[in-house]
Amino acid sequence: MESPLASVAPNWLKAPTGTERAWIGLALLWCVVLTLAMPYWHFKGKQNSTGEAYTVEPAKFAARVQQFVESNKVGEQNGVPIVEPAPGGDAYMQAQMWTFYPILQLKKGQTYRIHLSSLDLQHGWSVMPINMNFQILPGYDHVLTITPTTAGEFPVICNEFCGIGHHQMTGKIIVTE
Amino acid sequence: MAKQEKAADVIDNEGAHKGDQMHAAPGTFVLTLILLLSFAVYYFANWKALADVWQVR
Amino acid sequence: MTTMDPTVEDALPETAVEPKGNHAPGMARVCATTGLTVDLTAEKFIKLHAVFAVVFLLLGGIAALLIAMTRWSAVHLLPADWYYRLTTFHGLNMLILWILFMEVAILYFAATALLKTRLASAGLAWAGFVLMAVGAVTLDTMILMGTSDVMMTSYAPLRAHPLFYLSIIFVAVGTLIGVINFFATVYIAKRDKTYSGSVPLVVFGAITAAIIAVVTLGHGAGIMIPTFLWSIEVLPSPDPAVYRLVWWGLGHQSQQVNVAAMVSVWYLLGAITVGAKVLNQGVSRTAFLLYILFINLASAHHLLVDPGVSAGWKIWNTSYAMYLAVLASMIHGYTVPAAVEVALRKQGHDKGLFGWLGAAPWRNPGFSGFFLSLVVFGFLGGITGVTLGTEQINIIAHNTLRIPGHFHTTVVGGTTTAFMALAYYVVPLIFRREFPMRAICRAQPYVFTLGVVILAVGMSFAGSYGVARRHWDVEFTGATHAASFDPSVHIFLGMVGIGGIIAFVGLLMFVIPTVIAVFFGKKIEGKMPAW
Amino acid sequence: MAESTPVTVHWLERLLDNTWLLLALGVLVPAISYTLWGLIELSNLPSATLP
Repeated sequence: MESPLASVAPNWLKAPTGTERAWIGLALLWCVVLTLAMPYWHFKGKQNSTGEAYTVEPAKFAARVQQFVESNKVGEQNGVPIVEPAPGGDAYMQAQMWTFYPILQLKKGQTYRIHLSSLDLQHGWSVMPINMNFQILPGYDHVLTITPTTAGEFPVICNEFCGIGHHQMTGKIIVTE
Repeated sequence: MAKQEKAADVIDNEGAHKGDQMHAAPGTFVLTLILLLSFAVYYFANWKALADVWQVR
Repeated sequence: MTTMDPTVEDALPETAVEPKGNHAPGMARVCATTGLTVDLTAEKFIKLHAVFAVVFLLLGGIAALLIAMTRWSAVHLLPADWYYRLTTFHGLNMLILWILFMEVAILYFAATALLKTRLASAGLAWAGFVLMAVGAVTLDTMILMGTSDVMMTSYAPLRAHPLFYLSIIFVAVGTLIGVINFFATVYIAKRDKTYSGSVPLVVFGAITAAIIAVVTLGHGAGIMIPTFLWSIEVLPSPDPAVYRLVWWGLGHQSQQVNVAAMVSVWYLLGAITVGAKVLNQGVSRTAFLLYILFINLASAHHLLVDPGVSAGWKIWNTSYAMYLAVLASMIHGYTVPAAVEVALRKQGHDKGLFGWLGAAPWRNPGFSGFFLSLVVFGFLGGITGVTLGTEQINIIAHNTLRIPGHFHTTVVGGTTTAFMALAYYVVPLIFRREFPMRAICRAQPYVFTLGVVILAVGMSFAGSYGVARRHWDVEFTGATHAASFDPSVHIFLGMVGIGGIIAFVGLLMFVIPTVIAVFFGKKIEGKMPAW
Repeated sequence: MAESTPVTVHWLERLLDNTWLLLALGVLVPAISYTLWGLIELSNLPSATLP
């Protein structure tokens, strides 16, 4: 055996033996488990990030959000409209320094297509306290097909730095039984 | 000072019998098994935590 | 501690009285301790890069302490603007400047001393160094002047001062020139036949790091140049999704350079502290090959909950092509300690399963730093990294404090600790200065590692309750909608603060003796004193 | 590459000794798998239909 600081004469390639061989086998097996886990969850699991997205102009997205708010508004909280989309339908939330707009009111167990986009910088969409996190980019309509499985009031916080007011950027999702 | 001989030893032995004797590292093997076990526990605990959040596609 | 220092007994490949290789007369010396031939030009640049590296480590460390004191919710030291400013400063100084300067030093050492060759070009080395240094100083100045509070990532369309981007381009191009100089040195060593057969394993690891660095710096130039042109209003804003994709080819891959360099340093320190040998060249080198081919795909870790890229792209790339780079790390995680075990058993420490561990030279900071780096990187960094980088699991981790919790165990507990351990040999062997305060040096790896582990565990737990990274106020004071976390996060954020203080003390225990040794230390004429 | 090594050397050993081939592969694999594939997906996104 050579020092790792020494050059090596040719034909040094040898199959591993003993515990080294056993460990490589185990590690390889574990990598197979890791490799299969993600595709398995993609088809069988309920939580997946498929990245469904469309390009969108920020102004057009903002107009669509406004239309969505006007036709589905059910109330107001802290000056922000509460909007209840039809179960199974589309819902929109826009991120802008430093607010999320509007408040979404969803029904537990129903599935919604939530469209997320930003009018200015990149933002994070982090639902508390269940701690689900997604990225919001300006120019992209990020569609999450979400089924809330717990009821209550869920703050949304921004977890992507977006300027000095970043830590005051919050929104809300209300899930009713 | 034995340095000269030992260094020469290393060079002379190159190619002579490298790799063909098994090395025994049972302690390291146990340590790596502990690593694999901790890895599996942490990894599957995280899948479990993920399964508890809202459904999303 | 073993009474023998293997540095002078057993570890080294060869001894020479006269310099060996292709050096011009008078341009090389023989190291009295190791017998390696040291090229005097390379030595000068190793010193320059290492000194600058430690300066940026100290600057980044001071910022780290202030940030930790701000995230500790009970202290909440800095105002918001300075918190974000210093987070930008800390990230760039630690992840880019300290690491890249140190890595160029390691590349120059590995190529010249281990291949017994001269450095290919002093001119290139100067050009690279000056570009890096000018870029680094400008970068830090721009951040501290408050012109560029954009975080390390500077995600477009968030905009910084044009000089911010330009200085990053300078650092990247300067580093690339250093890497080119390294490859040229490897080339002339082969041409001049200064070594026979295959390059030493440590050089192979350095080649791996250099290859990854080429990919990294290519992506860096690819995104920073158009972003710079946007900042001076020549080009339109980069597309934010494209920016993220290409930027992470710089941001994540630069940390893969660290991994390859750190593993090489593990092999190196194993050899010079306990005389560890390569158990199987094929196994260790094939593991490095898996890094070369696949580790760079993991930049996808940052885009797992992004819009635009598909599930197929995410799953394939985040898995490093079926986890083959993870396999590589698991192989090194065995071969490195196994080489230490075999060497120590051969020296007679053969009792039971772990007798060799007990007999290891734990008072030698070169050894303890190396071994702690290995353990922290493997058990904390590796496990959390692979888990958080799982496509779906990333949903419950993205941009929370779990992410810095992970990379403080890889880049700090792993790479930085290993590079510090290396310095305990670089200073006596390259600068030929004796370390003062040796008791402090002996304790340093333990203190630093303890602090980093407390900090990282605190971050990880706080993050698992949803606490965001890069976020000034866990109380959301003044926000439109009230938000708060489970009260236990305050305990974990307290761990971040306390761990930060301990790690900072550990950092000073490294920087102060090193600086004193380099500038005022007792000159070493013959062999270095054993640790 | 093969000048100093006998032709019987295993292909993997020859690959591991070939710095320039490794450099090419190391650049190509991530450039295609991560960067190029990713850019193709981003540039092929349809634009949103906003009813």
